[in-house]
Amino acid sequence: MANILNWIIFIPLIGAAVVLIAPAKQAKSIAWLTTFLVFIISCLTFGPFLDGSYQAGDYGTMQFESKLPWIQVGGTAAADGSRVGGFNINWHVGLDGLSFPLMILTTLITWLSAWASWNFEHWNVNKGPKGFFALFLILETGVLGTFAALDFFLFYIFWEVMLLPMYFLIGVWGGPRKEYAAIKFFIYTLAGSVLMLIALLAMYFASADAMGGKGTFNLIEYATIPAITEMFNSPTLTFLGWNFGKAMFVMLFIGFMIKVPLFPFHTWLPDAHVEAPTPISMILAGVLLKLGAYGFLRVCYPLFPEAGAQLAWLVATLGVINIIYGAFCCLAQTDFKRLVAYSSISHMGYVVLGCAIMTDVGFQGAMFQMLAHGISSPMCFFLVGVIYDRAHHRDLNRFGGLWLAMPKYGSMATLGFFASLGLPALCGFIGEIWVLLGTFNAPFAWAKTAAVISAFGVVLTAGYILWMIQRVYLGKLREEYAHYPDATARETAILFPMAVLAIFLGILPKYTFNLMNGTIDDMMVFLNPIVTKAVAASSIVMGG
Amino acid sequence: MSQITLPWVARSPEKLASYRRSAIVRLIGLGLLHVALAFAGFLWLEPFNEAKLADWKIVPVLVLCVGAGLAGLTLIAGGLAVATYERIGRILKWGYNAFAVFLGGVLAVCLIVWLHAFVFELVKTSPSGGTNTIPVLGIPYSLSVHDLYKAMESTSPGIPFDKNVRLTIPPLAYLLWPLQFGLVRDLVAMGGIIGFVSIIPAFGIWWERKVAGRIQSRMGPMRTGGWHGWAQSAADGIKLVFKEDFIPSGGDTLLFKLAVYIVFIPPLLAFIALPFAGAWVFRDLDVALLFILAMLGIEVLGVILAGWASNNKWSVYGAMREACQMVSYEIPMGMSLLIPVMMAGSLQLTAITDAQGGGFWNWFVFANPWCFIAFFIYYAASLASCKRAPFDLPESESELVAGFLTEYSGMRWSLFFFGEYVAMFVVSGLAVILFLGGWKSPIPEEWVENAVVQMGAAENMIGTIIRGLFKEGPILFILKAAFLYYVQMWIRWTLPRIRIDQVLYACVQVLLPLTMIVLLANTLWILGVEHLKLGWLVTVDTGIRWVLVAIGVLTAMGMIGIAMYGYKNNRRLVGSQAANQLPGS
Amino acid sequence: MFEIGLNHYLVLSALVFSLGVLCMATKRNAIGILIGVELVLNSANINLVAFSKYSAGAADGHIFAVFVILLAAAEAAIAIAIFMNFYSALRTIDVDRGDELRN
Amino acid sequence: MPTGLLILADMWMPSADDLAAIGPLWGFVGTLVAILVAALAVGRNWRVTGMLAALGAAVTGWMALRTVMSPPTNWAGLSPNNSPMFVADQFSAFFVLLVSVFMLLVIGMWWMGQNAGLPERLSRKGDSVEFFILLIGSAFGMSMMVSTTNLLMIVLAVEMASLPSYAITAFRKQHAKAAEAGLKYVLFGAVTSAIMIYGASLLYGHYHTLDLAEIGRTIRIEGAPTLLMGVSLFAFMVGVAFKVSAVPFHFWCPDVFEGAAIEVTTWLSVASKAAGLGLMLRIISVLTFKIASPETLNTLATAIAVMAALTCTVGNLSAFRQTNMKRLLAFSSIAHAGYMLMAVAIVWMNNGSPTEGVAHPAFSAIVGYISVYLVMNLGAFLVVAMVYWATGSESIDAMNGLMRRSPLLAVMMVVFLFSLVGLPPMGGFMAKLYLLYALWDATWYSLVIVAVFNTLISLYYYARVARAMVFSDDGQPAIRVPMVGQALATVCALVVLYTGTVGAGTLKAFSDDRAKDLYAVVKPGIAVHTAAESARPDSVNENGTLWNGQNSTTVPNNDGWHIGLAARKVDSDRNKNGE
Amino acid sequence: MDAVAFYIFAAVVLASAVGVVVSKNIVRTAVCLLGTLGGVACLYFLLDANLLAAIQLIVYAGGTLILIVFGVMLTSQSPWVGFKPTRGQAVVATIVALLLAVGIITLTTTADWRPSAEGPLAASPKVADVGNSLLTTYLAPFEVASVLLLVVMIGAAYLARTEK
Repeated sequence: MANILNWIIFIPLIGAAVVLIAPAKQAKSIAWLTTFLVFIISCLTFGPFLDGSYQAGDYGTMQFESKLPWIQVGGTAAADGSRVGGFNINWHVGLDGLSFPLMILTTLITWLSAWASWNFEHWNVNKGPKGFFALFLILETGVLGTFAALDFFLFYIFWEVMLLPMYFLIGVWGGPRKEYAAIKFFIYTLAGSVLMLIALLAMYFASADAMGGKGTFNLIEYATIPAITEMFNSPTLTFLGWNFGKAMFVMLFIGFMIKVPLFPFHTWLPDAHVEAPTPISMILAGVLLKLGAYGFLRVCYPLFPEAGAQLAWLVATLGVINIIYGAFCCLAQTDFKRLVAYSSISHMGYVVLGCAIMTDVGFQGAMFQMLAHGISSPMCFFLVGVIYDRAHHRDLNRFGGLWLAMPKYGSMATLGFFASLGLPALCGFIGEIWVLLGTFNAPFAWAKTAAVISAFGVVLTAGYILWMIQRVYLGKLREEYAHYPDATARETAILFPMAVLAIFLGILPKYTFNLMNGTIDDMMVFLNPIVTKAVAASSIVMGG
Repeated sequence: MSQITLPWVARSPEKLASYRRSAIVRLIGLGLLHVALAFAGFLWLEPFNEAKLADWKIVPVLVLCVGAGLAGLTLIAGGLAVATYERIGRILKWGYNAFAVFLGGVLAVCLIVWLHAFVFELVKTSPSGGTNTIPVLGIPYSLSVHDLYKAMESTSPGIPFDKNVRLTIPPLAYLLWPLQFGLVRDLVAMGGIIGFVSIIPAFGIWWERKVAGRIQSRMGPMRTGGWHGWAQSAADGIKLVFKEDFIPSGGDTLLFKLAVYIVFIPPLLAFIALPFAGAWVFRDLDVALLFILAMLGIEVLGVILAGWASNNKWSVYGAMREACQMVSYEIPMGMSLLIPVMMAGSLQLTAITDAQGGGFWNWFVFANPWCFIAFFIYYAASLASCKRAPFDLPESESELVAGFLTEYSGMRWSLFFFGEYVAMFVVSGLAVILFLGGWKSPIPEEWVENAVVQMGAAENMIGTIIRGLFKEGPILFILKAAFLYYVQMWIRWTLPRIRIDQVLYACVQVLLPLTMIVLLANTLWILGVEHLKLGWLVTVDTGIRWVLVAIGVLTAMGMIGIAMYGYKNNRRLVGSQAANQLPGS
Repeated sequence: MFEIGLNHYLVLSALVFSLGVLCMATKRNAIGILIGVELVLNSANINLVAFSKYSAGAADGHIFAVFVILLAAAEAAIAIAIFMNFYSALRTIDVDRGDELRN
Repeated sequence: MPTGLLILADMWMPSADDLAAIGPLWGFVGTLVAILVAALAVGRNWRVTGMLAALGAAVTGWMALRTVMSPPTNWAGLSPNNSPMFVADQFSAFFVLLVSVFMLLVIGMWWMGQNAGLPERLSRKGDSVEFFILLIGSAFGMSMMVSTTNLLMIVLAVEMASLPSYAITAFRKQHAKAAEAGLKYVLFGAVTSAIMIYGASLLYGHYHTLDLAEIGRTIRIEGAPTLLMGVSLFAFMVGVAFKVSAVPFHFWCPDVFEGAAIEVTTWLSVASKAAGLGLMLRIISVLTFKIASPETLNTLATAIAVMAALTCTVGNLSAFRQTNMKRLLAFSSIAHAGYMLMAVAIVWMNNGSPTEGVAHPAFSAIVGYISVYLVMNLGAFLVVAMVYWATGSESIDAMNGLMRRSPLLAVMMVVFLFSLVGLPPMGGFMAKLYLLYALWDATWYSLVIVAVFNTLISLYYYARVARAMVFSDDGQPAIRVPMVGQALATVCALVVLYTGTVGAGTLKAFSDDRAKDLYAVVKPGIAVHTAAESARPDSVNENGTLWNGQNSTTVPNNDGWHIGLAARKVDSDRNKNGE
Repeated sequence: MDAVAFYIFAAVVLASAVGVVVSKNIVRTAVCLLGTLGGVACLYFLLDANLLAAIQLIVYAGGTLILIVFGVMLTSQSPWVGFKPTRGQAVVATIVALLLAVGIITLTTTADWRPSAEGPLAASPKVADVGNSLLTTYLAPFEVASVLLLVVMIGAAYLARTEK
């Protein structure tokens, strides 16, 4: 555990234990300290990423890598200690351009939302803070572990570890329909992970076949060892009568798309957001949704590029539907939080679209959009939370002119929502435009159509955000809100880092792109030929 | 006899006399007709003619000659009996001393022994002729009448039969011929068993009443029949046959009727496996002991059903008590019976008896102290399983009216008693076979054999009789069994009835542990004496055996002494004085 | 027809078995069902003994049958005791009346 | 005087080594006797009885553990002929260990229950003698179920396990539900065991032996069993399916679980199923070992697989509507039996060529699963029991607000419940993963999918319990729970968490070690009789060519367990002469 | 002769088994069972299984059956312990049982039962054989059965005991 990454993953768990032991009054301070500590430590890992030294031109080069044997049993032992015909499961974590930015995002957002839950007593008096903060910290461990895991099995475990804390956090400390929301979230997510479990086994067995019985769960090896990639993408290998690669891709995709969430499986999200307490909504929108998209980038596309290329039309379609559908839903909302939730759906659509086209611009756009959304949406949720703390309702139509009553808060809110809108010079813009440009230039026949349709999403977004701002912050101040105090120091302090980042990302996106470009370029080395081939094949079909 | 009133007998003596006259005439007439028919058959079929023996004649000879002749003689005898029944009664009365009757019975049994042995040996050892078939039925057989005749003429070896007496009665061959078929032999044996079994309860009930009378200082039945009420059972039987058959309403009629048979048939079936002597057994089963126990066990079901079907509280109580009692006592009973089984190494009753030959000191009851105890356990348990006093809870009159018998009357009622008395004989017989040397004589067999040879009667009928009386045979068995039968009555009329909880306590808390201890101890004892041959134990064993034998001898002598004393001083007993004052005594 | 062989016993056993199953299926009385079980056990025993005589030719079948009888007795003892408990609790042994545990 | 006993005295007797080989079984019988003697000596003292039973279970467990930890040995015998009555190998020792450890835990639970002072508790303290006689009797039966390959012994063992179970189900005499549960249990049990015996009789008719190994050998030579034999085999398995409560022989399970006292329910939920599965595995492994064409028994394997899938699905779906915790857990246990049965089905399929020294994946999966299941199910029942003792209610409403009323219990219960679902990082997930791995290994993808989707649907009802504990608080007062109970539950939860995280490899290694031995009893290669005279091999089986001994120290063409038995030829000859 | 006996006993067995099924009164059912048990015992005699026949009578007819009848009587208030399956149920059950019977008969009578080489009668075991087997080959089941009976006895006694 000497590795700093391991500490980052497990400090929250230790913090959770301390929270449980310590007196209830200290829980929130401990949680704050722990998350802050994790954030600070995670900032220490900037080193190799800032100076670009992590780019070795080879996909799978990891920083802060830590590999320990975990479940290595069964079968017979090979010379290197791995098992032939048994299990090879390792504790294998590491950071690269895909996971690092998201991890930093996670530690930051978690810290901020831990701080945001300081008015715990305010939103639920009866239920002890110990449980809340312990679960909160366990959740952080789960998220960090998932981002850092390089062993698919470990990935799966951490993926599932997030489930229970989230279930209870929504279910206990949520709103009026918390139980419904919690179980809905739980079952949707578990359904996805069940498919992932099947894929996990299938891939393990396929890799074992490829490696002469020495199966592996290593995500990097899956993508880089030729024997395994051949096996995974072989046109002849089948699974239950389908092409193996396609079947795996689809199963994993469904598993991840539930988390994103993509169109048919998105319904849990508004419920969960509406019912969850503010800090949980922040985490959910800011971090948890990214896990699905991270799964696409980490697992689906590097491992099954051919299936990805062949099914790109489907993924892109879903992404476009998400963008447009989410935006339309937003237009129809009267619940402030629900609106923000649907806007998340819409924004995550860009991420999916960016992934679908499988070009470097698309991936970069998707990653950037994830980060941008990871900053803007917690900010939005917190803003909603702030006003909810005061008004105890979220009905858009009952607000009005809040800016007048709360100028500091109003400014922050405008900034946050504009970032979400995708106003140039704010973070949202870069991600969206990158994805749209990438899509427009993508080699697929349908790409331009998709780009054009998606561009309408931007318009719709602008529409609903502006309408919302107009309804809530502008206009005549209503009597009942006149006496509302402005944002407190704590609230300001929470909003401030996000506001700064939103501007920073919007103005100097280069530094952010630098963090991830190396890895995406490495990935493109083997993705590009496959995409080209797939496009060629499909155009032949289309031509013929 | 005159006291008996039959329903169809007119009240007036005149009518009675006329009925009697017409009966005599008809019987004798019919009898003569049959005899004439038989004679005609003889003339036609010529069965005496040695040269004209033929298989095809079997059926006509059996029907016409033998059947018609015997039927005619029987009818004539019946007619004569009706004509002279008063005289017969006087003749029987003349035999004031029972000994003569008894001796006659014994002689008859000896004769039956001889005949039995003869027939079966003959069939067994006869030379097999050609394969013939019965014309119509198509059943194959090996022995023709002629073969049989030849075999009889040359007298088969091993049969105690005087060679000088030539068999000159060929019809006997016709008569014996069917016996080569197993079915026929079985039927004959069954006839014998059923006959014997019907005698047991009739005799037993009379005897029980006499014993009860003597023990309670009264005479017992004295009126019906001449001598000591000998016809009492027959009279009771006739009475019961004609009594109204009462079936309670609300009960289960079918089961009410069925219960009787479930009680009454199994003890009868026990005789299938109960040997009277070496060859005197219907089926020499290798699991005879278990079979008999099973038959005794099934009886319970009938009792329960009887109680149930009577739709009467007392009946159900009685049945439940009975079931509890009999089922519980089966366990110590069965376990104590295991001890002789262990000694003999077989469940076959003939084999167990064969292991006890050579003098009464070889009887299993004296074999070792455990066997001695086991005998008494068995005897006590068998009393309970026959629901005899002191275990006659199921029918304890003072509490339950008559228990499961309450609603029964007439013939059904009597069949229950029939079953009970037969079962009494069966358990006594089992005790005799397992513990008291069965049909073996108390004195060593060589002694009898030597005596017969010295008398020069080795080959003739006298020798047969002596052997049958003193060496081995059904008579010895029946005598021994009758003694135990008598002891059962003795106990019944001596001991008071105990309570149901005491009954069950005695079984579960006393007899059962005791039997277990005895079983275990006996096993170890035999192991020590016979297998390991521990010197000290062998010595102890021999010593104890002689002590036990001495106890046995002293007991026997004491009983004989008491009986003699009683016989001699019967006039001095209170009961006799009382009896003398009774009318009709 | 007059030569009795294995098949005769097997047919008989099959019939008894079916009757036992029928009994178990149609009786609503717990003891009735138990009696059906006894029929099935008897059919199994007929099989065992017949096989022992006609095909297998060893004591195994007999021994098995002995144990089956023993088991039937043990089972009946426990079953009757439980029925009596049930009866004293619910005043019936109609299995359809035991529906307290239905959900 | 020729006495019967003399013949007996010269008969074959089991040697001391033979008797020692079935040591754990003696443990149970000895405990039984000790409790009876103690009851006679000191009267009906529930503490003495409980201590004795615990001691007996511990000793038995220790003896089983010694076998489990010793190098693989295989013993089969206790009979002078070639028909071993008992089998003692790693396989059986593992299950005996399981049963005895579980019994120890159940005794702990019972102890707490006795102290709880609830009016409707298991029994009066004075009845503990009967209770333990019955409990140990069923434990003995369950141990025997996995320690034999003889049809007669199997039937006896199943009855030995069942009959006392019927009695302890109806043990609460004043309790109408208990009586009803006992009634249903005994009726279902009697019917299935009758059908089982009928099946056994037909098997005997065709194969002329009661020895399953012999039957397996015949199948190897003759090939596929006929339709009738297949049906008979299935009928025979019905009794076992009843023990594992496989659909459609599961109807007893929820009623019995609800009606029986909670200690008894706990006991039946794991031990009975474990033994049933062990027996099923034993039958299958012995019958299908080295069968020339594995397809011959495919129909039966498919039948078991279908049964497993049904069991799983029906169990999970039926659990949805339950409001009684015990009933809910009963259906959950049916579902879990279904998961394990899936692995049984693939043992049947995967018989082609067991590799020497490599664990059978399916069996390994079952071992792992059942080990974890034991702990998590005990834990769940323990929490339900403690709530029951405190409130007198077993309904799901009694759990309401447990998070506030007894946070520790609630947290433990959450761990157990989600372990039962099969969520990481709980041991239940690892167990299920190994199971799925085995299913996949056997290429039964359909079973994998069934299992996985059952996991998904099972989530709902387990989460309902969690919901009751955490979300819905109806203001019931806080409960006091015994320290021992808290400790026991904590230990169980820690074990569950340990096996799900750090100890996952240990769990797998443990299972693999146990699973190496599945075919030992039919493999002459490592079959060594413990008896000293086993060095004199003189009975060579004509079928010995089927297995060429890999181990040079054993005699080739020698049919396994006959080695040691043949040495008693002298005895059996004398025996023959004695007839 | 044997054939006649077989047919008689088989008829008894079947008739009483049918009686068991059709009789509406549970006590009569039990009595019919006696017929079956007795008939089967007779068949055992025919099959040279004397010991088994005796055990069947002594344990089954004399013990188990009485227990059952006891149970019947102790668990009924009225003398008519009836049962009433609906007509539909009865018909369905009968059809199923008929199919079962036909199926089993077809399968068993056409199966190859591999008669033993020594011929049928040569090998039928005697009482001593059975006894020897019980104490040698089947010593283990014998002992196990004793434990079983002990446990069952205690259990049944406990359950049947009235609560004080």
